[in-house]
Amino acid sequence: MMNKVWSSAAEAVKDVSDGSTVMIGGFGDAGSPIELVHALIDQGAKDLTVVNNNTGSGEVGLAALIKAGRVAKMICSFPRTAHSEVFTELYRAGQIELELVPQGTLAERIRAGGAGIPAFYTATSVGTPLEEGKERRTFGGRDYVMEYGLPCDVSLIKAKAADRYGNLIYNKTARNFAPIMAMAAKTAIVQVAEVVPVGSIDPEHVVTPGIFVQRVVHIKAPQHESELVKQGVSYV
Amino acid sequence: MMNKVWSSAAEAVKDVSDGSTVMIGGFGDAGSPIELVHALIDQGAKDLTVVNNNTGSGEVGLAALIKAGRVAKMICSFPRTAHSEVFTELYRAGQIELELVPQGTLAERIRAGGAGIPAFYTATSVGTPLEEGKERRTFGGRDYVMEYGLPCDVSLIKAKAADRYGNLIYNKTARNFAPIMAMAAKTAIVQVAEVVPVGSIDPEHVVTPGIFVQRVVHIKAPQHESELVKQGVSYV
Amino acid sequence: MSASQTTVGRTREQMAERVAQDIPDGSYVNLGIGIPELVAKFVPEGRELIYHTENGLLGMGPAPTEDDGEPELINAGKRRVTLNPGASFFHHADSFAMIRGGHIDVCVLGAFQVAQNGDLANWSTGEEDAIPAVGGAMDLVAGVKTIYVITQHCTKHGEPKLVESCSYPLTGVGVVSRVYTDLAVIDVTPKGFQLVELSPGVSFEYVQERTAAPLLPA
Amino acid sequence: MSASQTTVGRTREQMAERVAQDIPDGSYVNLGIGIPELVAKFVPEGRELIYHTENGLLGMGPAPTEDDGEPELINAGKRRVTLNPGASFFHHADSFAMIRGGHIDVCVLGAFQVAQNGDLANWSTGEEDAIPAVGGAMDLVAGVKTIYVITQHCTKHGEPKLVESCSYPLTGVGVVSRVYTDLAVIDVTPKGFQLVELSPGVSFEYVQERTAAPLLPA
Repeated sequence: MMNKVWSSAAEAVKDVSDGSTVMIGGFGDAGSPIELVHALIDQGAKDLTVVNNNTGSGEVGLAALIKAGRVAKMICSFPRTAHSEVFTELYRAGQIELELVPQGTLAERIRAGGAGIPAFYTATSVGTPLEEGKERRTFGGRDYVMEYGLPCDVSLIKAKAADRYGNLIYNKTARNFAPIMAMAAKTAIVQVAEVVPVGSIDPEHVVTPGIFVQRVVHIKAPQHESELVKQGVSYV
Repeated sequence: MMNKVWSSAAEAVKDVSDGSTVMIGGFGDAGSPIELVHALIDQGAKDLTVVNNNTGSGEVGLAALIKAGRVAKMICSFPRTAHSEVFTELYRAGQIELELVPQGTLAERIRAGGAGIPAFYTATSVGTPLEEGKERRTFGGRDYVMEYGLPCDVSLIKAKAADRYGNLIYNKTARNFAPIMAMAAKTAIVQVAEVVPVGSIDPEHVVTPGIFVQRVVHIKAPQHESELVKQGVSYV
Repeated sequence: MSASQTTVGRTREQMAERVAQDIPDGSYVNLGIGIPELVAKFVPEGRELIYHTENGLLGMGPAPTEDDGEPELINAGKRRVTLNPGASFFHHADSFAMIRGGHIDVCVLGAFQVAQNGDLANWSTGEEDAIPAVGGAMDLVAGVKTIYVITQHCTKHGEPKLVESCSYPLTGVGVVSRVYTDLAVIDVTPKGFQLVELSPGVSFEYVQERTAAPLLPA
Repeated sequence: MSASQTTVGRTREQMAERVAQDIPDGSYVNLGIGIPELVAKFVPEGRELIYHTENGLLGMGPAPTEDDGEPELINAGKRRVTLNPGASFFHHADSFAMIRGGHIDVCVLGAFQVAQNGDLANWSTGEEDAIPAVGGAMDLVAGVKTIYVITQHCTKHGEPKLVESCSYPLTGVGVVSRVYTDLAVIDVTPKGFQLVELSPGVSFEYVQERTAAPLLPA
């Protein structure tokens, strides 16, 4: 019997190894898999390359993972955040690497990574400093740059509900990067507020088919990053 | 006020011009926009390049469009069909051109066309006769071929329901190529069995957001290709 | 020069109102963070615009009243928003397919500098010790059909933002269609900056003096 | 040679049953049109496989009874099918992202020829006047983790289908893992064809005689 539901976040992230590329879903407060990230901090994996749109907030979740010194490199579109100095300090100290990627290119690279596309062309960044090191090519009279698909070892994402096959539905703008990060991962680990019986999600409404999900963890009442930051919580 | 609902199929296809690239949704009996295709036959546009997975069935829908001599070129993955000799005869007579594309490459090219991606790489067809004329390139030790994004002038697709913004939901495997063909088109024309009020489709359940749809036609009781073929109907 | 800026020409709200007049009924619109967001408040009666936000929502409504709203219903600026009827959610790759594929009609953005050929600089001042951050700006200017810039005509220090060529790092090459400032509405044309209209009480000379490239009269 | 084929070795059903034994519990499986479809009937008790069909369905169930079913619930062979609990629908690009991205565990396909290096020919016999048609075969063999071929050991005319190198146009290069025929189960290895097991009542020599490339004994 196929059952992707794991007993705990700790169990689900147990085998993440040093040097892994880890994608972390979420955009601001929406879709941030706080409990999974905290489990990864507890687990101890280091030298990670982390993919997220930002670099976390306060000293919880991704920001805490960075502060704990586990992240060797960030791949993101916007590393400055209103409520965190964690990345900034390490970056200025030369202790963390940054690969800055335009947000849409980042999303498309992740999707390509999941779809078996090793590279594609986009007009985004042509003629800008972010074109540096990229191959330029003309199609139909317009210039484009080549970008590489971005697969990963592990994705940590958050959804609203899952069944034991790993079929997922999301909550509003918490969907953001999660469906494509699930596709891009060898091991996609999702925390859900609800585990529902197989057959209870309408096949027309499934957003992420279970084939893209390897592990489901039930986190009944997930915390919100902004509230933890407001409370001054530090997870390191 | 935004209202994409048109009065009839005839009105909706009125301005399709000779030489257009037209994508036609559907896979077998599922999702075939028969009424829109028949309206296009009545309208008379010719020298069309048509994109569909196949070449139609019997002498209705796409097969009828081909038989009427309107299609200069087919782009498809499988031009042989159980119940149609229409394409075969014209092809043997040298009266229609064929661009044979693997089904997954076809789908990805259509999606790329809609997503502003001019070209991408895939391992599909490497080392086969369908690699001919394509650029080969190695990424991470594996060989890939370059494929071009495929946008189009007009898409004719079928959905289950739409609102006046063009938000779409589909019926089961009738979804197939429709969402990506809507993306790829300058003018995406969709026939729906039901027009519903704005706000009645749950934002979590919308499959094709209205931004990808330009025209909606209400066809209350769409015909099924297989039944027409069984009845021996010929639309030419 | 800088002292006069608060009293001459349009306020931020008036600039936003002026932009709103130019966006046709039925447009799909992406509004950048900051002043561009104000545009939604001034859409003329009877026009229906549909707002896109990069983080996966079409049909975004205004901010919720007070501290209402939900933490997982936010915009690209990470502020809480509401839903208009007919909204839809989608993932980030689909969201940027809308942008990159040319499906968004109008994007309104802020600017550090706009060059007379339409080059835009709005993501980085190129300072040595700054942490670079780009977000979706480069995707928007490369993909959206029409790029409107809304900005003060000059910086706080009185330096012109409309220039012959940008000294700041570019966001995109030749992408800006029109610039709305406190002083004027100016088109980017093959011949350079073309005045469309002056703000009430502002003279052509006044604008030209504050523009670091030739301005063609209306 | 051809006369004996109906009485020696496994029937089509037995071949399908043999394949089914090798597919682990919890696999995502794509079954080609024809004999491969039979595999689903023989999955051992207690195993849960999830079937993918290219036209946008995961969790495909068996054909409906009689002439039941719906015209818009079909498989890649355009036959009516049913839904298993936990099914999902998606569009063609997502469906082939599952294939191309390596998310499908096993694909079972028919063959015209399999070469000892794993090359597969199953889409065209290369005849001059044939209408070429490829469908999703090239995508499947390029993307799915494990490709199993199920086929008669020889053609109707008694010609071996397991060969040194394919004379028919290729579907993919070095893609086949294992071949299940009426006579034997044979792995494709770096050393060539490796016998895994003989069908009941079939000798090694009998299989080797009908194989146009060296066969390594089990």
